[in-house]
Amino acid sequence: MSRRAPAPPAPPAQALAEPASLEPWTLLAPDGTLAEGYRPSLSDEELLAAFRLMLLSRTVDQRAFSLQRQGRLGTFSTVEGQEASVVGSAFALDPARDWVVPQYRELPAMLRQGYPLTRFFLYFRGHPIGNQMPEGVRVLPFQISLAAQIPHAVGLAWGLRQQGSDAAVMTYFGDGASSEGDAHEAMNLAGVRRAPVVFLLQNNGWAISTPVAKQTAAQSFALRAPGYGFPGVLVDGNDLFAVHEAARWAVERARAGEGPTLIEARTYRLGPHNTADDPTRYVDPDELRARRELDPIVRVRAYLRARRLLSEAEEEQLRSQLMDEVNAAVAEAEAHPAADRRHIFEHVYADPPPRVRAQRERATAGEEVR
Amino acid sequence: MSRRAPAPPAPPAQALAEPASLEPWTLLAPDGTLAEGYRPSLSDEELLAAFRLMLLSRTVDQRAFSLQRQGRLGTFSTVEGQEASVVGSAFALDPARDWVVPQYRELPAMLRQGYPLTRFFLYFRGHPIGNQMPEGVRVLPFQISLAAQIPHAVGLAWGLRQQGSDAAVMTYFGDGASSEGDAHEAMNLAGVRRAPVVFLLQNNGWAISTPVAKQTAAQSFALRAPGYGFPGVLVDGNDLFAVHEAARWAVERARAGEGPTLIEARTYRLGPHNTADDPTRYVDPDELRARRELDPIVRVRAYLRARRLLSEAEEEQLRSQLMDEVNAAVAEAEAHPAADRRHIFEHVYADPPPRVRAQRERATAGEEVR
Amino acid sequence: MAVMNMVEAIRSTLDAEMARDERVILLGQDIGHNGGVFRATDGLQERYGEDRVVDMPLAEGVIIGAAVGLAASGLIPVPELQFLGFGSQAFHQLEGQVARMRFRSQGRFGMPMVIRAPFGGNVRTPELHSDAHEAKYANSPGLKIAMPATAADAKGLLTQALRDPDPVLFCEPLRGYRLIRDDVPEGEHTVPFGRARGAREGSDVAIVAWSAAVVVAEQAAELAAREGISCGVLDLRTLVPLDVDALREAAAACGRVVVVHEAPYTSGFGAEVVATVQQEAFWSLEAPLARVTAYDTPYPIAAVEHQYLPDAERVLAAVRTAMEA
Amino acid sequence: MAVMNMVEAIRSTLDAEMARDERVILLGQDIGHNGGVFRATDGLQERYGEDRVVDMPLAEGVIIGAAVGLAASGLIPVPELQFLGFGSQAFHQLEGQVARMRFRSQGRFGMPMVIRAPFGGNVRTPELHSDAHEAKYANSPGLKIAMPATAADAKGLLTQALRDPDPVLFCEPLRGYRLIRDDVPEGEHTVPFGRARGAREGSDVAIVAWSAAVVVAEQAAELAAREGISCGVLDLRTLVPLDVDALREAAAACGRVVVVHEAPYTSGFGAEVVATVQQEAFWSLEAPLARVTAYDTPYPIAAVEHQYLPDAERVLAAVRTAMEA
Ligand SMILES: Cc1ncc(C[n+]2csc(CCOP(=O)(O)OP(=O)(O)O)c2C)c(N)n1
Ligand SMILES: Cc1ncc(C[n+]2csc(CCOP(=O)(O)OP(=O)(O)O)c2C)c(N)n1
Ligand SMILES: [Mg+2]
Ligand SMILES: [Mg+2]
Repeated sequence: MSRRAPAPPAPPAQALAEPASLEPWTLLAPDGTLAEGYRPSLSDEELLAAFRLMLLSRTVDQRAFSLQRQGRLGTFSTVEGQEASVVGSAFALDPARDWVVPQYRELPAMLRQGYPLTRFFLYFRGHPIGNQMPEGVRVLPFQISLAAQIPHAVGLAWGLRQQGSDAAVMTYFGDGASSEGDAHEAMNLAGVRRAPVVFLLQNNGWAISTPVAKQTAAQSFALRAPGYGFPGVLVDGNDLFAVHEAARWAVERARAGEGPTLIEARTYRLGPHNTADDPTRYVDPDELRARRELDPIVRVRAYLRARRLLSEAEEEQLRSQLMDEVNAAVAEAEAHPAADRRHIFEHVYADPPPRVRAQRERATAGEEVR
Repeated sequence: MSRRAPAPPAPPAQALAEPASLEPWTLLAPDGTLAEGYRPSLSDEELLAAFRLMLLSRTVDQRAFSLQRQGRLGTFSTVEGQEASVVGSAFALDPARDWVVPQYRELPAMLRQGYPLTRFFLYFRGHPIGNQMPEGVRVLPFQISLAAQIPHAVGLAWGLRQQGSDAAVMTYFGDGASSEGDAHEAMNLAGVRRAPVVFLLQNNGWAISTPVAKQTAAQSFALRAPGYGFPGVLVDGNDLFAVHEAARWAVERARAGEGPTLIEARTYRLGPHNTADDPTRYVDPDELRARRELDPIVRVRAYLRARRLLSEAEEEQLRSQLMDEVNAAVAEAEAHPAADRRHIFEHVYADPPPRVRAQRERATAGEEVR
Repeated sequence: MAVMNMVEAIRSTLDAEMARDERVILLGQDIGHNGGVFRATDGLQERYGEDRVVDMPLAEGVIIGAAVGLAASGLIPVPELQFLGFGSQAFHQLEGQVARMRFRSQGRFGMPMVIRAPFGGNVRTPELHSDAHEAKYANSPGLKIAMPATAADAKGLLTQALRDPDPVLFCEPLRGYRLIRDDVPEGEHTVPFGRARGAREGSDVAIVAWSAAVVVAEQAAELAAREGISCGVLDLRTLVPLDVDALREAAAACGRVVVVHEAPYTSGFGAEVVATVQQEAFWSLEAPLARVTAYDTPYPIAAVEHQYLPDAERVLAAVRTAMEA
Repeated sequence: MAVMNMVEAIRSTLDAEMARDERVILLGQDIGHNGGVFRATDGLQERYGEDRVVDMPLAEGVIIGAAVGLAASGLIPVPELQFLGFGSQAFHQLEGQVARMRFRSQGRFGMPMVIRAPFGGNVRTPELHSDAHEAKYANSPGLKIAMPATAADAKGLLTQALRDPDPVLFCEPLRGYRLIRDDVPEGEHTVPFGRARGAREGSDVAIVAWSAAVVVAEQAAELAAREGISCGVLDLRTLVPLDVDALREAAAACGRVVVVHEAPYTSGFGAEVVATVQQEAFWSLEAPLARVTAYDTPYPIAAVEHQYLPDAERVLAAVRTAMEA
């Protein structure tokens, strides 16, 4: 306990390594202008299709919200505010070979892969068929258990590649889900196996009422990636172009066998967590107002107008088309035969064991199950 | 599907941010010389105590190994090769206030905190008392479930601080354990709560037979820290001084309320995983030979000799003292009354519920439990 | 006495115990500023501060795992699982750590802790939110399990749990949060563990249940009464410890027993009740013991959950079968 | 026929099925180069390459979770839990994902998968390595559970499991890896699920067991025979599906039933067996059904584990009690 070096040396801390940039990558400014020298990879047709999907998503949100309030739909979560993040990334995929592994807030990505909108309404009306992806639709079911889908995505990507495919898998999860052990275990495994997977972390500022500052002390989730041996990217999640280019780059890396990428799309949840949530309890109205100014749809619209790719009148027409599309899906879902007792027993096992069969028989015969 | 930008831009990837250094921090060269300008914080007395503990650990390993081979001890894991990492870090703690939360390969750290060596032998003879830390010994029990102790350490650190203590908690885990979800969840929480905890990750190259290259694609585990908002440090785990200075720095940060630190101590497991393991199945003998050259005890010895702090004769004497100490502990453990049926029922609940009580009564009365 | 619903009883109990013992600290997802997704902790953060009502990152494993360390530090943590179904994410911490720490450390580290966890069906929650997992925890020695069926018991058992030196899994019926309303004793009120509640007297068939299934049992007893069958209802209140005496007496009194629970049939806690009763009251039994439960299928989607869970009709059918035996 | 111990039977079955179906892929900790800590996969990586015998990072959650994705991709994953006890780290993936994916996706994503998991006591493993968790998984619909007690059944059930379109938890008794040796049919050999094996004929008491506890049951039957008590031994082989017919017949034949298992008593699978038997064979029973199990305490340290687990003496005592009833 005697002689002490006057100033014991401090070790070289890895955190001192400042990352290239902690500012989200932006290509499309809020006023609709492009970054200096940037030429979008999306063709005009694709861009219009992406915008259409963003609008469709917003239309579904609004329609579904009012249906929920009328008691015609169960609790669901809107995409509102995150359309650029979901659509921009989904447009980097080829639905004929690539996969989407969703959480529950990525409807437009699922639609682009071929999930029928009617099933969305069926699902949130409480019909199990709503979570059945038709054959050929490369999407895993909605995932309610947060982060549990991330290991699935890694296994899927690894398995596809091992069977000779050049498919990429894009998995979505939230800032909240990123705290689960599953997220870590999956990303670490993906690094080891160089699995062709893109981790699309939508940081929408909230996990229900928990702000991201209580979720992690990291400056960006993208900083997690070096700890798994692959690149992390921080993008402006309200910028369709930036999200798309980052996702494209990541998908190409995946296809080329270069392994996974983590993308933090920094966006904002403009609606409640779900229709059962009351965000006025915890969201600062000024903050919300400021965030509304950054609506990703507004931004793309400004660009489209400037480029004269879509006039106000054309958009009006598009909107009414979309509303018709949504209404048709709602009508179809509402006309669908209701789920019944048999849905409790079907698809539990390929071939139900005797006990389950007996339970089914008694239940459907109206008898008691013992 | 028409116009494409010839070269879509690549996003600024966070991985491109090269960390300050991916070379382990070293202060004591393998030949026993100190880094330019470095003056150890450990006093000579402390250094001798640390060396003594390193030697004690090695002595226990050897004695226990032979006892195991004679059937006088159960399966256990040696510390051999990792003495600098364990002892260097433990010496940064104040046993009167700080805590150790171990995995199972950190006996010398536990001893320094006051865990009686006899209990170690009792534990590995299969006596439950071996895992009971005496009152005042600030150590949680051995942890067999890998990484499960890491959340405990964070909760403990947080709880102590909340109750006004300035204690630091040092938790140990391996390169293998780092892959568990628990490691991630715990480090992330520690960042959020700025818990006074030091994550001492001993990367000894192996998780049983799994080399670290199959454990993670990260270049260093220290790179995980920025993803949790606190510093990570990579040190030469066979260098008592480097480990100690890094741990000291981290403990001081913890005490000062600056939050957690992750230290990767890069070392090497010189023995088998445990006494049931046959490393010749998977360890390259050349690699092992090269690693033996870097024995952390040899390195400190060289320094002590050069500084004339411990002569060969003195060390010889020390060794025989240590052997006596170990033999005494073994004898005491072997003289300890054997565990019996009552140990099955004690300390399950503070006050056993009637069913457990009935089971105990019947069991100890030699009757059947129904 | 004051009439309260279950969530009010829970909230006021937490409040009272936090005021009484500063060591009590709550942790969970959305429990602080938001007051919990079911408002069970509403207002408590305002009252006791952010250090005692802590919004946690979204990771059940570390919510439970940190609680182990908090308990070791001298506090009494009350981790909330937002839904019992997500306790599976923390199963290793619950069965492997919380339950065993006292034993592992040979008494050095007790784990005073209450794990609050809403569960149960017929409230149209999404998948995995309704699952009744109690049987899995009952096979995990070291834990106690409380499952109140009334607001009064919610208070009494929660108070008891918070003062228990061992970890208690405290399961709260979602459906009962607002629907279950009854007289709650004011002031100090504890209900000892391991004492079932005779919710209804009866002489023909004893219906055994816990949590929200008690309500179903009572409805069935009411229907049975109209048919002239007298059913007793025994509310177990805690599964561990189990009130073996009350089970024996109920079976002896009626000779016929029906167990009702929301978990799947196979290996549900109903099996334990049946096995215990036949052991203890074999010679009194006049009919096979019946279990009316959810099916051996995963908890289904909202549209059919009411057909999945036991209801009064199904319980009544089992009661009739027992009477015919 | 060839005499093999259980680990040899398992290894050769994996080998044969990997040769037969290239979709079969093994993943786990230390299973590749090292051939598994018990050598169950010894030589398989050499034969089938690193892509089909994959050493995984130390994380049970993602070993199981990745298997879900591998199955969705068209492969037949065989994840190994190094010990069943560490399945708790993956409990959310097992009960919440693997078990439910077919149901959740309404048939689109079946989960052909075999989760291999050694377990069981009396081999002086450290804490948590011996735990018998089968009851927790049996209450998780969507899974099947196989628990062979002989080398021949290990082959037959494993082959069956590997060809089953649904996920099978395949529990292997550590103690039996080398100690259990018997004649294993050569070539194609499958044992259908849900068919118990009459391990011994008897007329007084039926002893029901699975996995290594069958050996204990047989020893007890042997001891009982010396006292003139004739015990049958029924080896369940699979818990899900459960062979209810065989249980009914055994109970009907003997009127007395003793169940033996290594898991704790309360809410162990023995409760399910008792509850099922009394439901199915109530009128044939001449004595309370007894359960001889581990105690309601955590699995203890090595020095006393043999006193914790059921042994032939304890089973014999229960048999005698049943005879006296
Ligand atoms: C494992 C698990 N724990 C808790 C919940 C309850 N829960 C549902 S959504 C949610 C917040 C999710 O936040 P985030 O991951 O950021 O996704 P977001 O809703 O913002 O899209 C929580 C806690 C759950 N569904 N799964
Ligand atoms: C959760 C869990 N999974 C698996 C095991 C089995 N196991 C015991 S030690 C070990 C390797 C541990 O490696 P590491 O964490 O690097 O520690 P080291 O032994 O190298 O000190 C494994 C897989 C375990 N004990 N706990
Ligand atoms: Mg979010
Ligand atoms: Mg290691």
